[in-house]
Amino acid sequence: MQPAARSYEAVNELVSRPLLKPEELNWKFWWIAFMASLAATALMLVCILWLFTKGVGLWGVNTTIVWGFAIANYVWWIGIGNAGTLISAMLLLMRQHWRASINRFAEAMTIFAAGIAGLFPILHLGRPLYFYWLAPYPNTMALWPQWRSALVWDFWAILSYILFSILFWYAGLIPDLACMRDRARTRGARFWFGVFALGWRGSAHHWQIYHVYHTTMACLGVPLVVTLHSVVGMDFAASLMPGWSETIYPPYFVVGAMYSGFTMVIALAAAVRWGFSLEALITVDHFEVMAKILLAASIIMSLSYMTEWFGAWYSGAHEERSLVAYEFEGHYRALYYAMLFCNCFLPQIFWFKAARRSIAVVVVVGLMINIGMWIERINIVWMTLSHGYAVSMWRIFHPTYWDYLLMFSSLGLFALLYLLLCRIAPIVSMHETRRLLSQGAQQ
Amino acid sequence: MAQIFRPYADSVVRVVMIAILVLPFAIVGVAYGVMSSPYITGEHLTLEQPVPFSHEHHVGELGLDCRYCHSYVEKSAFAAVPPTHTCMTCHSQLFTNAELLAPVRKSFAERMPIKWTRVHRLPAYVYFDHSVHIANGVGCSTCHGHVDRMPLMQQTEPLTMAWCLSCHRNPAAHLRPPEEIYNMSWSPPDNQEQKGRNLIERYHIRVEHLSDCSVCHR
Amino acid sequence: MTFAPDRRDALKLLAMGATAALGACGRPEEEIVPYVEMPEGVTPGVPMQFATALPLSGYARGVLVTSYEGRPTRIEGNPRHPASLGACDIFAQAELMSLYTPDRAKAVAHEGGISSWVGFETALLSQMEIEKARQGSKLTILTGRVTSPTLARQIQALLNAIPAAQWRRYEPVHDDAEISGASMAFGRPLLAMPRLDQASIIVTLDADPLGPGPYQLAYANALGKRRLARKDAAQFARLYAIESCLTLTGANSDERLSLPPHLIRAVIIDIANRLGANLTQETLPENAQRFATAVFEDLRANPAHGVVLIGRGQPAEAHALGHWINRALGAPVDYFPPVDPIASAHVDSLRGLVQDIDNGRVESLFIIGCNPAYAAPGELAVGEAIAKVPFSVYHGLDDDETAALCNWRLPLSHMLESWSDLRAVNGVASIVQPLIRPLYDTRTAHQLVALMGGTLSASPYQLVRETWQSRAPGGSDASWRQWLHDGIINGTANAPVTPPNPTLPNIGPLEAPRGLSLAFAPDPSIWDGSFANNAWLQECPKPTTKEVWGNSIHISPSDAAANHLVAGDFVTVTLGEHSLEAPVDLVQGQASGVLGVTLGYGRRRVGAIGEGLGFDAYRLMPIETSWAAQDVELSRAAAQSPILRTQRSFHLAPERKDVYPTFTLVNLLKGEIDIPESPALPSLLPGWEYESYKWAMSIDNTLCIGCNACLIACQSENNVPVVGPVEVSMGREMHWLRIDAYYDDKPTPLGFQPVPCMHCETAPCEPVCPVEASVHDSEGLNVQVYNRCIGTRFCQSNCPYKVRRFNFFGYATDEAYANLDAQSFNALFNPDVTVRSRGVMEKCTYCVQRISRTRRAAEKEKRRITEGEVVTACQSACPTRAITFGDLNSEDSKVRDLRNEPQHYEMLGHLDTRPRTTYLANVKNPNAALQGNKS
Amino acid sequence: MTKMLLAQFTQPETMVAAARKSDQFGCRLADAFTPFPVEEMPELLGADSTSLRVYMFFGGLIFVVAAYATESLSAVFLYPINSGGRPLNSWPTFVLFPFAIGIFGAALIGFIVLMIKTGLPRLHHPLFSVELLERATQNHFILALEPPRGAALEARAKVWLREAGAVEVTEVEI
Repeated sequence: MQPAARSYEAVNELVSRPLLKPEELNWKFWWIAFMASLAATALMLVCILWLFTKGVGLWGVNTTIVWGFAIANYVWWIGIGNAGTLISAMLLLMRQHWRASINRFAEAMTIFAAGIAGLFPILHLGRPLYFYWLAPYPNTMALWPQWRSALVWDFWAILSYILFSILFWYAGLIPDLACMRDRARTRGARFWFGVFALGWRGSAHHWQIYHVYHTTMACLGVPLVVTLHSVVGMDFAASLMPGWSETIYPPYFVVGAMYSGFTMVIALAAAVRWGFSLEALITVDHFEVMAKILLAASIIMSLSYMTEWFGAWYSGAHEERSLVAYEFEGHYRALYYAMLFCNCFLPQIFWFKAARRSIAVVVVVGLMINIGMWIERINIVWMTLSHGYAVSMWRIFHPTYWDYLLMFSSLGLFALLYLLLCRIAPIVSMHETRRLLSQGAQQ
Repeated sequence: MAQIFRPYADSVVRVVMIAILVLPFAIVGVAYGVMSSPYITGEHLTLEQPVPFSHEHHVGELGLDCRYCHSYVEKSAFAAVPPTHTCMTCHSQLFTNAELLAPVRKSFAERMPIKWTRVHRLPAYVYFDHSVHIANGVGCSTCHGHVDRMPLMQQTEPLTMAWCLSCHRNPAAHLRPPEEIYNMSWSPPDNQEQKGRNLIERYHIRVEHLSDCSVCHR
Repeated sequence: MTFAPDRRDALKLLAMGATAALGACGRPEEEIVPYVEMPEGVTPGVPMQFATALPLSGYARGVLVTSYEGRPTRIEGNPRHPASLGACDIFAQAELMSLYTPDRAKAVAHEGGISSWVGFETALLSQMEIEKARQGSKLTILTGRVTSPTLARQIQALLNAIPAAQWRRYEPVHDDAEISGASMAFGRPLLAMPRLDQASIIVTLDADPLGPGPYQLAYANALGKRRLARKDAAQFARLYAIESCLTLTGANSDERLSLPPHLIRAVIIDIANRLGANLTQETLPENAQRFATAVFEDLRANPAHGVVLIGRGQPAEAHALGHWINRALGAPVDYFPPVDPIASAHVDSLRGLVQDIDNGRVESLFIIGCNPAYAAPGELAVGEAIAKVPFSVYHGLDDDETAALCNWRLPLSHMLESWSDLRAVNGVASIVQPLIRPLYDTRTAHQLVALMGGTLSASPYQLVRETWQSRAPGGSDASWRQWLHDGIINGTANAPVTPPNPTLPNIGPLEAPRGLSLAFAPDPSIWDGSFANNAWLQECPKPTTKEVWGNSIHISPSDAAANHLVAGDFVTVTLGEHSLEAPVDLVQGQASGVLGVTLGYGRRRVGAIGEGLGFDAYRLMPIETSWAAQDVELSRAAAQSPILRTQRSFHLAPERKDVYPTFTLVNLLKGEIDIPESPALPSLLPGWEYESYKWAMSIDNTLCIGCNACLIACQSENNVPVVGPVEVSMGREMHWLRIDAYYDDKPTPLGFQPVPCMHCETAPCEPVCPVEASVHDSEGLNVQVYNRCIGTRFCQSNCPYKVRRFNFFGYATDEAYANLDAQSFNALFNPDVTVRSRGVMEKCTYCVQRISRTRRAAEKEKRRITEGEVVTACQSACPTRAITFGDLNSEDSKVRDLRNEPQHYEMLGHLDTRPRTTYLANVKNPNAALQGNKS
Repeated sequence: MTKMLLAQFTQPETMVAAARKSDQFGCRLADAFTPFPVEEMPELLGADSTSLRVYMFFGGLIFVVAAYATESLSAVFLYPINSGGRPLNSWPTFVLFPFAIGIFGAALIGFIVLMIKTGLPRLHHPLFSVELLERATQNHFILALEPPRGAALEARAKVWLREAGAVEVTEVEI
C-alpha cells in the first residue's frame, strides 16, 4: 500500500471520489471510451438482430466445421469470467491479501464476461428462441432436457456460476454501499446506495456472520469455478473426436481460463489505476505478482500442449497423430504458431524482474497472451473439426465479416458494462482494503 | 442526520427480494397454464363454418355411421371430410330449398369445394394416421368426444403431445374391441385394465414402440 | 388402371398441401378443402404408383411414378422394363424438377410477344397451305431421336402428304461412329449390346458402359451380376479400361490404362493383329504393350467370354474393328436393328439442314424438342442458319437458345404431362401416361404434328391408342390397361439379329498429334445440357471430381505441371479459329496430352438455375470427329477461381483401412482378409435389446459404381433442398447421402463409398444433444426430431462420419436458392417427410416414412413386416443392387447374411459406435501379370 | 427504549482494548460498529454464527437432491429415451448439474439466512438517526454499550471511555 492510501479515510476518498465527486476527475477519456463502446454495442445489437433474421448461415460455419467463432468466443469469455472468482476466492483462501484492491472489479469482470459468454451459445443456436428447452420446466410436450449432454451441464454451470457470482459480488459490495450511502451528500445517491446497502450498519454481530458467509462463499466458489471450466472443457472432451477426447481437457481448460482471465484483470487494473488515479491502491507490486502467475500458467499451458502431442504419439492412433501433424503443417498452421508464440514463448520474459515490474510490459504481454488464448480456442474448434475421422469431409473454415463483427463488438459490450459500473459502484473493495491496512499496521 | 427511509421501506425491500426469488417460478407456472389452456389448445371452441353442420342431428338423431361421410378413415391417414357429392346424395332429396344448405348446392353446381374451417388441428410435423388407430382399437369418441351430442363440431381434447402420450404410454386404459370403435357412447367397462391388456395382445400392439419419436415425427 | 379425367381436379388439392399447418399460437384459422366429387380410385393420403417411361436421348427408361392426389412426387425404376430393371438413373429421377420448374416455356410466343395457340394455328394453317402447294419442298422438321412409334407414324403420315418435306434429326450425344462402324463391318446399321453378365473379361477402349446414358442401368445391372464378391465368388469378371479421360467405367475397372485416343486406336489394332488381323501397326509404348499383352492373354484364356467395347470417341473404323475382334473372340454381344427411324448420321442430318437453309431450301422449319442452336458443334453455326428461316417454329420444354431464334415459340408438355409412347434401345415399347394435368398451356409433339397435318384438336391419347390398336386382341381395353400397368408392351422387343461375319476395316495407325488432344463427353450430371436448368442435377457431384455447378477442363497432373497450372487456374484452349477460356481441374486418371471437357454448360438461355454456369464445350466440338479433337493449343489465362466441390480431400492414407479397405479377389478367395476387427468393446453399461425390428443396411463397395442414382433418390424422397453454388462454396451442401471417392497414389480411384447415416447403436450424436432431438427408437433407428431440434450442431461436431446436415439458412423454405422457392416446387415435396426449416439439423433416416408406412400397413393386417418389404429410396434406385436394407431380426434377413461375408466391415468400427450401416469392402480383380504397371 | 452509550474510536486496537475492559465499569457490551470486521469483537460480544454453514450445507444438499431427482425422474420414469445406447440412469453424467446448482443453492440459502440472521434489509433503523454512526461505515470504530444504571456510574463510564481512547461518547435512546 502506498503512502497516499495509508489511512482508512484515504482509501475511502480514493475509491469514492469517482462516484461522489466526479467533478474532481477528468472524464474526457471515459466519454471517448463510452461512446466507442456504445457504438460497438449498437453494432453488436445489429449483428444479433441480423443473425436472428437471417440465421447462423451468416457466419463461416459449414457442414464439417459446424462450430466456429461463437464457440471460441464463448470459451474465451468464460475463461475471462473465471478469473474474477479465482482471484476473489482462491486468493482469499490462500490468504493472499494483496488481492483486496483488485478483487472487486475482477468479480464484476466475472459477471459481465460470464454473461457475454453465456450469450454466445444461445446466439450460436440454429433456433435461438428455443434455448429454454435446456431447462426442465413443465410443458405440454411432456419433454425434458437430455441430461447427458455437456451443453446441459454448461447451461447449468453457467447459470449457477453467474447467479453465484452476482451473490458473491453483491454480498461483498454491501458494506461498501453502506459507506457510499454515508458519504454521499445528494439525496438520490443516498437513496440508491441506501436501498442497495440494505441498511448495513457495520454491526459487529453482522460483520461476524457476514464474514463467515463471505469466506464460505469463497470456499464454494473455487469448486464451482473449477467445475464450470471443466464442463466447458467437457464440451469437447466428452466427445469422441480426435484431439478433443482427452482427459487432460478439464484441467487444461481451467488453467487456460485462469491464464486468459488474469491477463484481462491486468488490463483492467491498469485501466482503472490510470483512469481513477488509484496508483496508491493498485501498485506495481500487484502487477509483478500477476506477472508471476502468468509465467507459472504459461509453463502449465506449454506442458499441456506437449502432453497433447505426446498423447497423440503415444496413443498410436493414426487420426490423432495426423491431427498433430495437421496442427503444424495444415491450413491453420500460422494460427498454431501464433498461439505457441503468445502463450508459451512470450511470457518467458517474466523471468526478468524488470519486465515484471514494468506495467507497460505486463499489460502488452498480457494482451498478447489474451489474443493467444483466443487463437487457442479457435484452434481447438477448427483443427479437430477440419481434420476429423471422415477424410472425405475434411474442410476449412472461412470466417465471414459477421464472425469478426460479433466477436469484436462483444468486447464493446463488455467495455460498456464496465464503464457504466465505474460510475455506479465502487470499483475497489473498501472494507477489505481497510482491513488489509489495519493488518499491515498491526504487523 | 435524518433517516433516509421511512419504516415501510423495510417491507417494500423485503417483498421485492422475495419476489425476485418467486417470480421465475411464477412465470413458468403461468406459461404452463396458458399453454395448456383452451386459448392455445383450442378446446371447446366453436368455429364458424360455411354450413352449420350438426353432428348431433346426423349422428345422434339419424344414426349415420361415421364412415358414411368419413369414408377413408379405415384406409388412409386422413379420415377425409366428405366431398360435396356425399352431402348431395341425401340433400338432393331432403331440405332441397333450405337456406342453410345453399353453400352446399352452390358448391355442387359450380364444382367449387366448400371451404370448411379445421377444428381438430395438428402441427405439420405430426404424422397422424387415422386408419392405424381404428385398426388397433382406438375409438372415434376417445379423441373426438361425444360427437353425437355436438350441434356444432368442437374439439374436446387438448391434442397436445402430453395428451397423445398419455394414451400411447398406457393404451390399455383406452382400447376397445373392434365392434365398439364407432360406438359414440362407449365408456370403459369396470375391468378395462384387464380387457385393455387383452386387447393389446389381440391387436399385437408393441407398447414400447408407441413412445418412439419416430412414430409421429419424421 | 385408367387415368380418369376427374383425377385432374386433384391439382386443386395442391393448395391443401401447401397450406399445411404451421404450429402457432393465437390459432389462425385453417381451411379444409374437400373434393366436390371424389375422383375414382383416389384415397386421399394414400399414394399411387403409375408406370410410364422417360426418354434420354430419345430412348425409353421405364419408370414407376409415385403420385399423391394427382401430383407426381417420386420417380423410381420399373423392374419390368429392360432399360431400368427396377433401378433409376439420376436424369429420370430429376425429371420432376424439370416438370415443376417455373422457368419452363409456359405460353405461345410470337416474335418476342405473347400469342396463343389459336394465333399459332391461324398462322400455321396458312403457312401449311403454301407448303402443301409445293409438296413441302421448303419445309423441314428437326427433331431429336424419335423412338415414339406414334410420333414417327404421325410424321411419316405428314411426309406422305407433302413428300418433298424433310425430316431431319439431331441428337447431341449421338452414336454416329458406332452406327457407321457397324455398317462398315456388317453392311447394315446395327446397335451392339454386349451381354456383360455373360462376360468374364471386359475390355473397354474409350468406352464408358457404366457412365451416364440410356443404357447405363442395364449395363450396370449386368456387370453387377458378374462382380458379386461373395463367399462363393467364382463368377467375378475382370474389367479392363483403356481410356483417355477418367470415366465411371475406368474408375470401377480392375486394370486401367490412360492413353490418348490415337494410342487407344493403336491398342485396338494391336489386339486385332494378335487375333490374326494383320493390319499395319505402330509400336506401342512399353506400358501399353504390356497392358495389351495382358489383355490379350486374358481374352484368349476365356474364349467366348471376353468382349471389347469401343467408345464413341473412336472413329467408325475402330468400331468396325471392334466388331471384328468380338466376332473373333466369340464375344457375348447382341445386335439390334436401330430403333431410330432415320438412318442417316446425326451430324450429316444437321449439316444438311444448315446447307439447305443456306441454299434457301428451307422456308418453314419446325424444331421439336431439341436445341441445336446450343447443343451442336459450334462450327456448324446452326443458330445463325435458323435465324434466317422466314417461318420457324420451336416446340420445346424450355425457353432456350433455339427458341430465341425462332418466330414461333410453342411450349411443349413434359413427358409426365403427356400421352405418348417410347421405345428402349432393344425396341421394347412403353406407353407414356400423364401423371398430372399440364401445368401450363402446353401441348405435346403429337398435337403439333397433327396440327401441321391439319387436325386442330387431336387427342394424343387417341393417337397413341390408334398406334397400338392392332396389337390389342380385338382392340380390348384389357390389354391397354395391362400395358399401362406393366409399363411395357409385351412382345415389342426386337429379336437380336445374327449379323454376317464382319469385314476387316481398312484402318491403320494415326500420326501422333502435334499438340494436345481434346476429348468431349456428355456431362455426368447434366448430360448434353438439356438438364442444365435442373437444380438437383446441377448440385449432383460429378462422380470422380465431385465438382458441382459447373464444368472444368480436366488435365493430367503432368501436363498441368508442365504448364504451371493448379486446379482453378483459367486457361485458353484454342482449336482452329475457336477458343474458350475455362478453369482447369487436375484429374489423376487423365491421359497425358489429352484435355477432357464435358458438354452441357455455358447455357446462354435456359432459366434461373442453369444460365451462366461453366463453359460451352460445343463451341470447340469438331463436326467430323465429334468426340475428339486434335492439335489444340493451351495457354494460361489470368483468372483464377476455386473449383466448387462437395469433397475436398480425396487422398486416403494407407493407414486408414478403417474407412475404405480394398482387397483383391485373390485375397478374398484365399481368405486373406485383414479387416480391422471391431468387436463390441467391453463396457460396464448394460446394452439395449432390440427385440422387434432391427433395421440395418449393408452397402457393397465393390458393386457401387458411383453413379449418384442413390444420391438423387434420397434427395427426391426426403425433400432434401438444393443450396446453390455460393452455399456449396461455403461447404454447406445438404445431401443426406454422399458418395465418397477415394484415391491412393495411383491414378485410378480406390473406389466409391455411399455414406448415409450409420445409425450407430451407441450413437455419438445422441448423448450430446441437449434436447432429445437426436434419439434412438425401439427399432434401433437413430432418429432426428426436427421439431425438437434447436440447432446446437453438437451432434454433427461429434459425428465421426459427418453425415448430418444443417439448415444454415432456410434452404427448403423462404431462403431457397434462385427460384427454388417458387410455388410450383411445393408440389415436389414428399408429403410424408417434414420440410425442414432454418436452424434445424437433418440427416438420413433410413427412409423412416417408408418403414412407418409399411409398418402401419402390416399392423393393420396384424402381421410382421416381411423381408424386402421396406425398400429405401437409395436402395430402389441402385442399378447394381449395392445397397441392401432389412431387419436383422428377420429369419431370412439378407442384410444379416451380408454381415457374415469375409470382407464385411464397419466404418471406423474401432470407435465402438456399432453402426447399423455396414460395408462390404471393395474387391478388385487385378491381373497379376500387370502388377506395378499403373500409369 | 434503552439507553446506549456510543463510544467512538479511531483505531480498532483501542476499541478492542476498551471493549475488553467495559464490564469493569459496569457497562454491558452491546455491539460494535466498525468499517471492517474486527477479529476480536465476536468473541467479546459472545456471538456465534457457525450455524450459517450448516444451513448452507443443507440448503445446498436440498438443491443437489432436487436436481438429481429431476434428472433421474425425467430420464428414467417420465420419458425414458434411448440416447445413444446409454443407460437411462446415466448417473456419472448426471452429477454435474446437481453439483453446480447445489453450490448456487448453498450460496442462495446462505444469503437468505444471512439476511434473516442479520435482520437485513433494514433500511429504516433507529440507529440511522444517530449521525455518529455514519462514520462507522467509513473510518471510525464505535462501541455500543449499555451503561450501568445510575447517573453517577454512567458518568464514570463516560469518563473511563474517554480515557480508553474514545474520541467521542454519545448517549442515544434506542
